[in-house]
Amino acid sequence: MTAVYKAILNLVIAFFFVISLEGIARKITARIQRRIGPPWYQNFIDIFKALSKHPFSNGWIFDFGVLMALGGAIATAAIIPMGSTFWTPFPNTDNFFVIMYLFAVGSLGMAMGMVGSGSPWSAIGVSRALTQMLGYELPYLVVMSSVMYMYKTSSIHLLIEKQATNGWNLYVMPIGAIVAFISLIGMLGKKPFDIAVAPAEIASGPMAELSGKYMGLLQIMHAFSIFVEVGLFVDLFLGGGSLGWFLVKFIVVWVLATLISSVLPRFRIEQMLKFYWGVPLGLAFLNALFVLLGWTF
Amino acid sequence: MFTLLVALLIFSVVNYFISKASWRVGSIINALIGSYLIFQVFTIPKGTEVTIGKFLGETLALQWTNAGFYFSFVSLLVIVAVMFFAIKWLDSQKHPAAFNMFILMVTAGSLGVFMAKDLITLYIFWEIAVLSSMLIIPMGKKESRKAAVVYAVMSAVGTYMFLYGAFMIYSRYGTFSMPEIAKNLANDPSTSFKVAVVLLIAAAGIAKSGIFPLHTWLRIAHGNAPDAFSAVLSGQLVKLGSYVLMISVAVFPSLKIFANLKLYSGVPAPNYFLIALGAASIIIGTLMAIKQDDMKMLIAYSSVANGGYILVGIGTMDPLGFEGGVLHVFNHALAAAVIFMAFASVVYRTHTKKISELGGLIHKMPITYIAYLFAIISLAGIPPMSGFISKWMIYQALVRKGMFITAAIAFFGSIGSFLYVFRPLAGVFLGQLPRKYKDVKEVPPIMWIPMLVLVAISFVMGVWPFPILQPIENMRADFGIAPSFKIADAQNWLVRGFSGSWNPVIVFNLFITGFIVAYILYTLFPKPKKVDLLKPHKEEGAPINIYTSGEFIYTPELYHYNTKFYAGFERMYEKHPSWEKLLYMLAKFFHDVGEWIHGWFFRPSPSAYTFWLAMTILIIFWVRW
Amino acid sequence: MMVLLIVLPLIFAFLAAIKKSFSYPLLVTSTVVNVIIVLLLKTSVPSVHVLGGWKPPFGINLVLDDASYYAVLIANIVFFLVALFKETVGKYSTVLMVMLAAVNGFVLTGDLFNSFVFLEILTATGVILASKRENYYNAFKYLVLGSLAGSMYLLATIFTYTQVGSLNMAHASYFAISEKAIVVITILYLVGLGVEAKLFPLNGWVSGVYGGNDLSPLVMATAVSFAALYMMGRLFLTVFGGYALHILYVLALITIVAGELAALYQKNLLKTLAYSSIAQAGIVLAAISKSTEKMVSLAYFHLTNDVIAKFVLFLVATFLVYNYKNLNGVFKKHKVLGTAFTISSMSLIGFPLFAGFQSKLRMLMEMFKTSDYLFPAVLLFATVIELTYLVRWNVKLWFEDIEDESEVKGPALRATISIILAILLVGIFLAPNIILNPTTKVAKALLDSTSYINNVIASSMGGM
Amino acid sequence: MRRFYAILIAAALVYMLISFISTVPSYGKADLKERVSDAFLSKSVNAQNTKAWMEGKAIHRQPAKEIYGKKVKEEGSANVVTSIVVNYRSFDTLGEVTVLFTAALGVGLILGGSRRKQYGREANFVLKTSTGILVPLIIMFGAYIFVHGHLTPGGGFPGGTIIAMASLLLYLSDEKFFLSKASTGALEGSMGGTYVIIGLLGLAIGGYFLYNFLPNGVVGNLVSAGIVPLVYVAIGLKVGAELSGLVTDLHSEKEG
Amino acid sequence: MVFWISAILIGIGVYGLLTQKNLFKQLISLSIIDTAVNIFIIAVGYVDNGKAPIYSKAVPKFMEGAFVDPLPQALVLTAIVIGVGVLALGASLLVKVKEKHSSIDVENMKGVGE
Repeated sequence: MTAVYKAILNLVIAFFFVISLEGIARKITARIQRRIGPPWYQNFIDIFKALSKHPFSNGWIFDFGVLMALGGAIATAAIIPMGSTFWTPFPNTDNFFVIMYLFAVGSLGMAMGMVGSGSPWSAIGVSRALTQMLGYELPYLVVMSSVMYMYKTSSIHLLIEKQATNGWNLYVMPIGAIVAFISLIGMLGKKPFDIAVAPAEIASGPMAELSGKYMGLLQIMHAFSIFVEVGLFVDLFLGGGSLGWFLVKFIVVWVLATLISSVLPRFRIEQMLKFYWGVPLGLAFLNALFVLLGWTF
Repeated sequence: MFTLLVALLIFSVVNYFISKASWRVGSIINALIGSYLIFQVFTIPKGTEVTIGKFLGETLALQWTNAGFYFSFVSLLVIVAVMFFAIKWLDSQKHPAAFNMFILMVTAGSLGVFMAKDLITLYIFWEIAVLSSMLIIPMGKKESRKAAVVYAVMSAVGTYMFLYGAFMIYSRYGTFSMPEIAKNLANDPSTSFKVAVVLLIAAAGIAKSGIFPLHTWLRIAHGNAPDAFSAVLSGQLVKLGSYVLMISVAVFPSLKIFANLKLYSGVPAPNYFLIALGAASIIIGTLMAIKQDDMKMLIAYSSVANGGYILVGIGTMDPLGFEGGVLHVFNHALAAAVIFMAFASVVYRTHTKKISELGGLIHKMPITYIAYLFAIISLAGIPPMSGFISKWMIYQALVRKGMFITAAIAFFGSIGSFLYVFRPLAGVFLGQLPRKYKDVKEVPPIMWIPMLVLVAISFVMGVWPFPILQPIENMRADFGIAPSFKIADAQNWLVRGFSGSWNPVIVFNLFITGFIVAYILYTLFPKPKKVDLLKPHKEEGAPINIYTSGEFIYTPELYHYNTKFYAGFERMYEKHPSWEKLLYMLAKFFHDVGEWIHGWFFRPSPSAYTFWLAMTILIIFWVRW
Repeated sequence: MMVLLIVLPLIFAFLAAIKKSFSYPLLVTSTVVNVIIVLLLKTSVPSVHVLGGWKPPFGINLVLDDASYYAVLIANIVFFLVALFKETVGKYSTVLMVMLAAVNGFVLTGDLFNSFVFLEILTATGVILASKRENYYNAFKYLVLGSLAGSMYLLATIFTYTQVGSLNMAHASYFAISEKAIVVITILYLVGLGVEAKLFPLNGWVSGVYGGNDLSPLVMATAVSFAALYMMGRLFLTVFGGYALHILYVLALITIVAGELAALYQKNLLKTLAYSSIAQAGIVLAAISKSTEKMVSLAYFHLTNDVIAKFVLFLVATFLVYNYKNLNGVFKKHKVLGTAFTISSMSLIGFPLFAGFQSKLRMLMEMFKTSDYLFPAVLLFATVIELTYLVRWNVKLWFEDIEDESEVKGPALRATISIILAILLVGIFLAPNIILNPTTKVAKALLDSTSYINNVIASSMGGM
Repeated sequence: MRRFYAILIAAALVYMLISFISTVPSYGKADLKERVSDAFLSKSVNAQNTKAWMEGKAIHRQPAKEIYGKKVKEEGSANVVTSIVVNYRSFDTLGEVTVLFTAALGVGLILGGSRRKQYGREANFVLKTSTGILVPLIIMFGAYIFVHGHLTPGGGFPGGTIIAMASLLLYLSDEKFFLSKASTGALEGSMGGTYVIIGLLGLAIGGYFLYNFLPNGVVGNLVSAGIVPLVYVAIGLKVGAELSGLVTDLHSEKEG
Repeated sequence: MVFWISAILIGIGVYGLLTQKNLFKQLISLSIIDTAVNIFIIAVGYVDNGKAPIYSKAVPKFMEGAFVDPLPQALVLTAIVIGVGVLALGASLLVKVKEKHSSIDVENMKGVGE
């Protein structure tokens, strides 16, 4: 039963913590751009406002897609270990690939629901999002393969434990960590890689048709996604840590990503692919080679 | 067993005449026979051996093994589903009687292949399956004629290489029986012979399961075959190839045979070669599938990619990789069958298979859509469908072996599969319904029930995979691939890998929980108003209320985004080299040589004949060998 | 008795010359009678008929042993079947009778010069048949090549005579011909017989003759082809005891590849089949050239399968080609013919369930046993190409959309015979021994020159 | 260039044939003892032992003996070539006749004419007149040749050919002249039939096809050599009819 | 010497077949080859000082070496007739070829596509 409580805690933290962080990120971006920016709790306000409005539904698949997206994100967020074995809700199932693919359920649901809305903007946005996935996942997964190969496990909490004795992966395989971080920015859909959303270009892409509670639910889903993505990075490369340290590291990664993204312009879709399949992928393989040869710190 | 096969073959001819009278009766009988066969495969005790007779002084025999059972079961699932599907679907076909006959022959041939104990029996039934399927393919549209030829030729290339290999084995060991060959090969000192033989045997599998470089027939054959038969082709016949590939690496224990030829992390060099081919197929299949506008060809290319997965998995000869590869046979069979049946339903109603001509069919064919959706979830390897399990296993194996490049290609194929399965989803089912399809109806239950049944099986096996994993475990034990290691741990509800495990039930529960939580949240908040996407179809001149930068939409089909869905990505490899063209060039080359021979030796005047006669005499006289 | 096989058709042919309108009934009678005689002859194998009572090396003798019996059997049955098609035979019944006599004589004769005479009759009748349907130029080409080959054959015969001192095959077989002379003789025989046996590159005539009308392929691709290939075996195995077989082997392999490739290119159905027939002859010759009992037996087994299949294919194809302008989808109108065609072509390719499978597979196996890896490779390569064009044709004829809307009345006889033969092909797959047993005897007879000689010698001691 | 290569090839062939010739006994040095011919010449085939002869041990050397004017049991024609053609190797001749028959048949089938071709050219007086005189003589001469085939050079084939000359002459001299196909066909068919029937009679009487069942008589007499003259007469008529038919075919055209 | 003549004649015939564009000339070349072979056959049977193998009052007696080999002569008789038959067939075919293809010159023939 404790697993369930832990999972619920996961979700609660994911919700409040990440949405706050998103507000903070808006603030940071504003400051960089010499604006004052909204207060840090602005995102809570936005979500609750959205949830309370009367929405429009574009058919049952639209509803179903949103549910699937949120459901998938919730399921994934519930598995993520928060920095240590103790804060791992399901130690038998925290397999990296399970998480990655469970995570895809949310993406697929969202993509399906949004295309189901019948708006061409959404379809274009989804096609971009999927293409982008092809870009960032590849270097990320290669780096992750080398991590898992090195520690002979794909269980996240075991990886955290190994790092506790071996040192953070950030130090053990710095190249891999950097590649993973670059992929993380793509995963988060932050600035150089916000091609799928591209508000000025394709009217926020997938979100074009969202109204009222749908928007709200998807924002929540987005929060959970961020939790999963950044949380995984912290677990895998920054050695996790106790719950507090986990959150601190989380903030650091998040702020760093925000800082980077707030100064960069947007890639075009094929530029993004060429970028990811160029240096990061090459470095990822280099990293894998180092791991194979045992050239780790 | 043999009587069963013979009875099937004979009955297939009988059924032709029954079907001539009433093809619907024939197809119902077919479906019933198929269902009976499914039960039948469970009743045959493992290890049963039947001698067929003597051929060329060698005993031909059938043997019921775990592998045979597994493959037969999977095949029958697909075939029977298609048989039920065909009961209604056939009324869109010109040759229903012949279809009924040949599909039964395909069944008999395939079962024979899985039952065969020796290579010759395997070859015989293999050819029966090829022949009968080859005769079904050209029943499709115009292009399908060419498809049948390409299919036959590619298949023959593989098959005859297989035959050559089989006879090479025979000339050395004097036996065709697979267990004995396995024993002999393991003790054979000549490495080059073993490599040659194993690769020759594998060639049949390569051709049949659409592995690079013999993959090109899948596009044209699967894309143009009669729609429901594409399901059998992709779901079942291609698996014959996987079976042969499995024979060439597992039944002939490659780890033992090539013990001195280990290339990298315990994978023998020939296996590595096969894995490389599999990886190439994944890349080609994925990239080509992404850019297809023809939905059947798209899935055909996906079959290439998935064939690659199976080969990569089996080729590693790692317990997880092997089991993943074999399980992927099941997953891909079901998923591809359902997808093709869904497409067949779409074509049945709309008479087109071009994604760019379709759209919004979810409003008209929701059940087909659901079937398709779950099938692609399985195909893309997303939990909780069973497709995930096999992919997980293959990844585990690749990562554990440190085969990073292969792993990267597998990842690429997996993410690429999201792209290509989404393309028909968005283009055909979602989005805006073209006006000409406004009166399209859902297909009748006899067509959608088989799809849903297959999807349900795949789903159940995704949540509780142990029933399907058990036969594979048995197989693995038969082949001696780390038999003590238990992957499917039904007691603890765990699927184990060497590096971590996971609990499919928990994953499913989480999934459901997430969904329920989301649903609760959904119901908590205000009810939505409906935007009727079909409004312009119902009332003349009524707009739909969706966001289009400030304009009302009266012509929804123009706002349906499905042409060049991944234009940005497709543009990157527009000018890719085409293997298919290369093969056509080869064919053209032979054709040209034929023309040359014809022009030089056969067409000309008596003078030329005299010339050749004189030259022959002179050459014989002076060369005389 | 056996001489009647030659003489009866001949006398019928002469009678037909007296009263033209009797020629067709006479053809039917003579073929029927011949088939009956052949069946009756079964008991008198082996036997030798000494013509005019002049003992062997001096006079001419006919030899009926297992090999020639089998060849005669096939040839006569083929002629009987052809004779049933009154319309196809047309004015050519007398020619067919002469040809039947010539085939029988060619097969049975034990005399080299006599075989030359019959070869020439075969060529001449072949030319006449080929000229049907105004196919004159192709017939002329065949005439030139045929008589050129005849000259070579005659030269070879004379060389043999100068060496051996007689024209008798048994004597030639017995006689130890000097190394230098046998080279000459075999080269000339190879070229001379190679034309009829469709050895590349001497087979330029085949496509024009087989592809030019509706009668000549039926006879030439089956009975005559069989006789020529029988003679190939007789000469090179029995008489010259395995000399020059390696040359034959190489040429045969080239023949296979060349024939298949040319067939692949061909767009005319009859010519495609003609080239396919070349390739099959190549396979048979290659197998014969291995000169082991098994291989030779399989060669004739394969040849039998090929003859049956080709007969059906040509039977159907000639009907189609000369009745429809466009062949697309014609089998939709002629299902039975189509089925027979498909079965035969599948047999030719060597799919299981059909006779060709038995012969091809056994051949492969036998080759591997003797560790010859080249021939199987060539054979399999050829099969792939063969499959390409045969499947292409099958698909075209069955499945393409019909363009020629006219419909010719169902040819009941043609359909019956072709389907019966097609079923026979399936039957041979199931019970290959019905053909294999005789062909094994054929191989034994061909390879055992001692008993051949002894038979002939024994005949000179008196008695038929 | 083509001619050059042709010369090259022809020269190579000639070279090859000449090198082949070295295997043949040189010209004029043929040794008949080693050949079957000796037995034919001495008319002693029946006396030979096949096995021994083949082995080359026995009686290769035939004893000298008087033949002309004697009764020879085995064979009775004075012309040994004829004895070979029509008796020892009569079966070849049957084939030969068949070839000619086939050729005539084929020419008829191929040309398919049924009406005299009109050249519109009147033959001159000399030709017309001399034809009238020569035709009977020619026919008689032809008949003489084939009747005496077993005694003198010549025989059925030359005789028949000479007879055909007569019809050719008639064709040349007269635009209207036309031999009916039925008649030539009937003659050639019946004569061919006769040949075969003679052979079959031999089969019936002696047990061998073309068995010489008539007495041989004295070598050199007109009535001798058993069936040989009969066969030669049949052949002569047949060849005459065939070649005449051939001439007819070449001089005829299709109706209409 | 006679052998040489026949060999050369064969060469001439082959040369004719190879170079002549006129089909009738090819037929004639064929005939030359035939003749050459016949000459060869006859020559093979020649015996120095041998007589024609016909018994007559002048040569009533069989003696060794008295006659030339009669068998080749008999064979030649057959071969000649066969040659005649082939020639006749060929000629009649050429008549028809000329009718159908409007020429018997290989290069000018019409409708001989395939």
